[in-house]
Amino acid sequence: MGTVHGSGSVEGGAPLVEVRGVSKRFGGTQALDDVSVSLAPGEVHAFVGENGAGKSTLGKVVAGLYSADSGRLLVGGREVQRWDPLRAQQAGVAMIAQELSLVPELTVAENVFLGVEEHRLGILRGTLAARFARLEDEVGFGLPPRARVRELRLADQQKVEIMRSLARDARVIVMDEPTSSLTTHETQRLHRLIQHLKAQDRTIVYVSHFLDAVFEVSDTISIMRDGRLVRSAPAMQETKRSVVEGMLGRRLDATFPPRPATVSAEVAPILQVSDLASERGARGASLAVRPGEIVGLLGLVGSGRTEIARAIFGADRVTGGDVCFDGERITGKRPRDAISRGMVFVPEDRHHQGLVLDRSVKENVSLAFLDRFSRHGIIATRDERHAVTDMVQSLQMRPPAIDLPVAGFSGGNQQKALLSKWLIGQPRLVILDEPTRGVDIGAKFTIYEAITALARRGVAVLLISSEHEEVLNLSHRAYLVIDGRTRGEVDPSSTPADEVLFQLFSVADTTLKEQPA
Amino acid sequence: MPAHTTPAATRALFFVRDYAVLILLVILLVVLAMASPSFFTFANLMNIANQNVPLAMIAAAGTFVIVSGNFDLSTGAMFAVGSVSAAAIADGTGNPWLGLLAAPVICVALGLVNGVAVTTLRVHSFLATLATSLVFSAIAVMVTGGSLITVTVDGFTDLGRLRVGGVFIAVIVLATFVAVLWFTLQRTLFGRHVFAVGGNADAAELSGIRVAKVRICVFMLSGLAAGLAAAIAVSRISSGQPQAGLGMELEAIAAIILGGTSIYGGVGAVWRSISGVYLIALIGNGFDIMSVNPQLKDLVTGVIILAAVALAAVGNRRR
Amino acid sequence: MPAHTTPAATRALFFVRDYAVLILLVILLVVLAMASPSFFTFANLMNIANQNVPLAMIAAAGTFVIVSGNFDLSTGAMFAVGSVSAAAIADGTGNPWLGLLAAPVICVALGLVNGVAVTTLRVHSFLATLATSLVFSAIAVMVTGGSLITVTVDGFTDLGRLRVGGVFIAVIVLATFVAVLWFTLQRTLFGRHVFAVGGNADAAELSGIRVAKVRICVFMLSGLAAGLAAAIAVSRISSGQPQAGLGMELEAIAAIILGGTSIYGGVGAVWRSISGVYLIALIGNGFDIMSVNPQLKDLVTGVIILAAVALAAVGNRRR
Amino acid sequence: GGGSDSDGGYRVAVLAASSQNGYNQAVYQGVEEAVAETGADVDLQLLDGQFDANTQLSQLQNTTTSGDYDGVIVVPNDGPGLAAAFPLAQEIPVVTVLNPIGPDIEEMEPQVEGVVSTVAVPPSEAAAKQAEGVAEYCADKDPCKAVLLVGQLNAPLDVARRDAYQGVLEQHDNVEIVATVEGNYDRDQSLTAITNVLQANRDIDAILSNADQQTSGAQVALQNAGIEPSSIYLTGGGGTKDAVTAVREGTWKADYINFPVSMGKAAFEQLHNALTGEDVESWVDADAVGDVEPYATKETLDEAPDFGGEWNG
Ligand SMILES: Nc1ncnc2c1ncn2[C@@H]1O[C@H](COP(=O)(O)OP(=O)(O)OP(=O)(O)O)[C@@H](O)[C@H]1O
Ligand SMILES: Nc1ncnc2c1ncn2[C@@H]1O[C@H](COP(=O)(O)OP(=O)(O)OP(=O)(O)O)[C@@H](O)[C@H]1O
Ligand SMILES: [Mg+2]
Ligand SMILES: [Mg+2]
Repeated sequence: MGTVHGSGSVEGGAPLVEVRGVSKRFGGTQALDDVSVSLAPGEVHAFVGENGAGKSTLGKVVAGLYSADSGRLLVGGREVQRWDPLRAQQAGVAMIAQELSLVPELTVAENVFLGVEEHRLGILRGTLAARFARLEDEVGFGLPPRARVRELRLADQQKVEIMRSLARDARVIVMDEPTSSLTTHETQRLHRLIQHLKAQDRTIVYVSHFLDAVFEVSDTISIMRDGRLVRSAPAMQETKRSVVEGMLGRRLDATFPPRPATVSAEVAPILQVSDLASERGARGASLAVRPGEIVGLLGLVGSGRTEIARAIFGADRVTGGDVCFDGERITGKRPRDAISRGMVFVPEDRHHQGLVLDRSVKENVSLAFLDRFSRHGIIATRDERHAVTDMVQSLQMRPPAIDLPVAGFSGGNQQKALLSKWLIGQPRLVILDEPTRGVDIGAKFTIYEAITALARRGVAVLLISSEHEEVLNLSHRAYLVIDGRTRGEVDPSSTPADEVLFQLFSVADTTLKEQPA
Repeated sequence: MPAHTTPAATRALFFVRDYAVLILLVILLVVLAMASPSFFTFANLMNIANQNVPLAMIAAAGTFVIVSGNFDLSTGAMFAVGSVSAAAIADGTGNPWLGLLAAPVICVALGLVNGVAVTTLRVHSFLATLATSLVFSAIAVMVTGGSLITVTVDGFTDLGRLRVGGVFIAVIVLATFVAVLWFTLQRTLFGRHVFAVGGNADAAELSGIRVAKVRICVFMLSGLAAGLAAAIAVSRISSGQPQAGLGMELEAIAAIILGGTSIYGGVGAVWRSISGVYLIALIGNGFDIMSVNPQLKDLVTGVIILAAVALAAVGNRRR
Repeated sequence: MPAHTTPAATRALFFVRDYAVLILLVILLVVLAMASPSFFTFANLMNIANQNVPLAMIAAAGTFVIVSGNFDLSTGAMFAVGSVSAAAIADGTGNPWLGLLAAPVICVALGLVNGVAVTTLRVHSFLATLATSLVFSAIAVMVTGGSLITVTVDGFTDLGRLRVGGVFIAVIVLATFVAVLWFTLQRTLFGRHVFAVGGNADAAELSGIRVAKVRICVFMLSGLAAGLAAAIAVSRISSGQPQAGLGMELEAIAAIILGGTSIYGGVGAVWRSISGVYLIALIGNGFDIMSVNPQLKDLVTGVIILAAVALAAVGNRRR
Repeated sequence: GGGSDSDGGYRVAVLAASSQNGYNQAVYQGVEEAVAETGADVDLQLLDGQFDANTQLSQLQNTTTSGDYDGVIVVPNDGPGLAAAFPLAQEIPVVTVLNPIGPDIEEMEPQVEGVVSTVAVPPSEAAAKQAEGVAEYCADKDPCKAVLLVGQLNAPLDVARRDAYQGVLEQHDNVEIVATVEGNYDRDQSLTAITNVLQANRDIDAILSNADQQTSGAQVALQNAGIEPSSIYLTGGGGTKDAVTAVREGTWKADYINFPVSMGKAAFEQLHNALTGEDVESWVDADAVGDVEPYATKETLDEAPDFGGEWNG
């Protein structure tokens, strides 16, 4: 595949970093196959492609985390022989990894300036707070510098990653799905930041599955498919449709499948939650979900949607209120009780709460319902294999090699494994927390279809997503969530996304006013 | 940047990485067979198998502990308690089987103590079992007052010394135990849960697995192995003493890790630990039958362990 | 947070969790002072401090190893090599200081070997240092042929036995060493990087930290401590022998973890390890000065460790 | 010493190499018996050295600085290392049992100021006598194949023993040392080692071990291999009850007997002499404190039918 130089939109200066004919193989997977791209100063260069197309791998080769099997890497016009993160950093290349990579026991500020600490003769100088404050002025994320990263929620950790890449003062920053946990609002803030960096003649590599965002910020788009570069072209020459076609090799006509038929209000809810409070942050949630119904939770980051879901599922200690499932009170029971009754929970953090990364896809997918594939405690391996293969194929996971460890799969495909793990149990109620995080646009559609198919089969779905569009387009009803509490319902079919945001912010304001001090 | 590697070469590398301990075991077998005519005889190989039955049992069960992300540093002390209890009870009651049965029963109870300590105190098992091991060895000392209990009861030595068709009963017991554990780890619900707990305890909990229960079971299994091992060893030498098993916990852990089971949990296999045990055992046997200065044994063992590790590293060379 | 705990109560819980080892140390000091008039004397306290200088040094440096996510099981063996080399060199050259200096120098080199083995073989340091420890002890045996080297050179015992104003030189050396290490871990670039490597090696690598270099340095530091400890110990007993240091590696690790440093790496402090060392030392001293059956010492030590752990768990009670 | 009770009694510390070991238990028992026999008002305190040289050194320092004790009996883990505690902080008498304190493990006369008496035997001398028994048995066999089963070859004491064994046996051309293995004072390890040795050398004539536990293990190995233990020269060291029985029954040809209880008694007697200002023997030959000939064979034991060994471990 030939190289197309796509830096035309900017001054057209010599490329800062150039990748020529790079290939990289992992075991049986050709992650990169003769890929060439060049990154010009002052451009925002997007990598797009399906899950597993090789975007992260390419980013990691540029940032020195992986060494390619073959091919050349040129930085500032000179070929580099030895390349690793430190050399990359010294040459002005930094990266935000897709799978967050922070030191949990260090503080926010320590993480941000890790590796670039100011010191005199090896002794740290007390400038950390001041440096952090200066950086914070620029980015305005409002993170507490002295909090341990372990205590932050995912979105805030992602902000730490972003700040860390900025703290390197890099000329090239590879951002691998920097917004996968951020809300629209925060994404906007990042985009302004990117424009600011661009104005300083820095290069941003922007890897994202949000094509709107890609078109909003990028100057050049490189489309990848199956480890190969399809083309690099100025963003102006591309349309959303042309990009999707390049990525998938086919057309994608609709973004969302049709909404399943509305369930009558007379049907008894399978899940009835009243005034639920938990140790971790649910403060009074009341909601109901009927069989065949998709119910959304709409909230800002930190509003406590995850905490409500965890409390319902029994993952956190409940301190008040009630959960009734199928007419039975299950308040305060453990996850295994919920699972055995047919309630499942797909967590937002697939690495920490969802998957056992070192084990195979097969073992992960069957884990929660293993008793169904076993007799007297002994696993019926053939049944297991069939069921898992069917499940991952229905979600189009790639490669469909169920004996490989999950760790080796691309982010989006790991997400599919996570969904498979919970759908394989044919549950009656599915709680989905950010089910499409890191999933490509084609696969997203597959997941949406899977969700609507569930509802059509009579399964109840509780959907949490920071992409409010998802909630609004899929669900029958949606609750607004503020500060761990449910605050009224909206009708998704008639509410535009900005109206939701407006409501969330205004109710949040009144909440603040209501609470003295 | 490294040159192209063909798929065949890659496969070979992976094979070396995954089976380093087996490869070294075979190499050592061949070298010893060539070096000494007395080595590759049925009698000698049977002896090697037999001598290491106790350690192999503890390592086999220890695999579960390590795979579940834990450590059991108390196996040596449980072994001591098992040894002295078996000897004391057989000696006291005159019933050999009562004594031998007591060891595994008591040690399972001690394993339960470990499991409960680890799960309720929420402390890393390394420290918890270190503490319980002190308590257990003190118990062993108190049972005997510090001295040796010699057992002269008839039939007490059968378990440790008798053979069936040339094969030691102890070896048969080990083979059965290992087969059951192997099957349990690879093919049962419990085995899968052990892997899941070791790989990601949070995810396991959210998948409805009773993590604490799995942990407790794993420690009880380790106790069972220590007790069985003690019964066999005490029957073999027909005496129990509180220093028995000293250092055995570390030997077992070393063999497990040498086999290739990950110290971080989540990855491992029973056959690996058994290979690790016998790799080290072969070195010792070689020294004894070839009459080499025993002061060099440690040196050679250390170098061979490093070689096994280096071999496994070959396949991991590339990032 | 539990619904009904006040911030003050929460703070108290956190205090207990974070300072469990110190609290226990203080309780034990008070109990012993009340139980025996001979305990709380300058001479006795100075003795306790002095006796545990070698272990405390190894534990202080071992903190870096554990915080960096590694294990050093070879400190005992390095100590042995240091001991015999110091004795052999002092005896051979007649120069006491040359001998005493040789121990740390040689042990730093051994630490370098450990570091290189761990980083190039990409094996867990538990296994790598276990293997090198076998090699090192064999070296110690070969240096001496297994026998004892008695040093009669004048001045050789100064380091271990002399006092300055009633305070042992060894204690002063320890205090300095600990102060430097404390400062290094908390306030220097290197210390920060040790925490980062132990907390998340991938993140550290990504941040441009030379992870392998940090690991190697940490093992060299551990070697330095073992060597210094050996120099002090060998000077104190004016003889070197290859079994010196046996089991010291585990005592040091136990003290470090008892202090509250996480076995997973990324969290810990030098003062914690020193507290751990002296907590165990106080138990031993208490048994010696009070008329208690010494067979109970292990039992009591085990129970006190569990108590420390349980105390620390109080603050973590919540799910 | 400052620790005397007001009524004129004594406080004595007994520093065991390990309190959890049969030999040390027996020594302590001897001390207790001697205390009872002398009728003196003595308060005994047993300290556990945990087989750790450093621990024991600390204990010796603690007992002599605290001023709580009038005298010390010690079973050293590491005699040369313990010398570091001398000169003592306070002048109290120290009696050492089993090993001398000081740089030379063969020198029985006190090597450091403060040790008033040593109840022991030079290890090489005892080992040499054991080896002579082998040479004698081998006199009319050529070749006579011997196996050395020694404790730990990284321990100076055992290395000295091995050297003494070799020194004697090398003088006899017909005696061939076919293997030297470590028994680690453990039955099971000795069983393993001798089983392995027998694979290569089925026709051995003698096994020379420095400890009874090891010999017991070797005996099992022989039996497992179908070799009648009494058909070869099997000997050990220690004089445990099991060993004495084995020699009486002819299973073992000989045993080097120790008398830990009598040694403990002798040690206290010397300490008591020192405390009361009487004459102290600076070296008590530990081979001479027992009721029987220490280099025991079936014949010598037949002369003392009541002797059953002083300890078990
Ligand atoms: N460390 C690894 N070990 C084994 N295989 C890997 C590894 N990293 C990536 N792969 C494989 O390489 C291919 C490309 O992965 P990569 O992570 O680059 O995809 P991606 O384009 O970033 O996908 P996504 O959008 O899902 O993040 C995938 O098939 C993946 O399975
Ligand atoms: N591990 C944790 N420990 C303590 N508190 C937490 C933890 N995780 C989250 N919280 C708190 O719980 C509240 C809600 O968290 P969270 O951000 O997960 O909500 P959310 O609505 O699910 O948001 P999103 O899903 O968009 O991240 C926050 O106030 C947060 O500080
Ligand atoms: Mg990716
Ligand atoms: Mg959430």
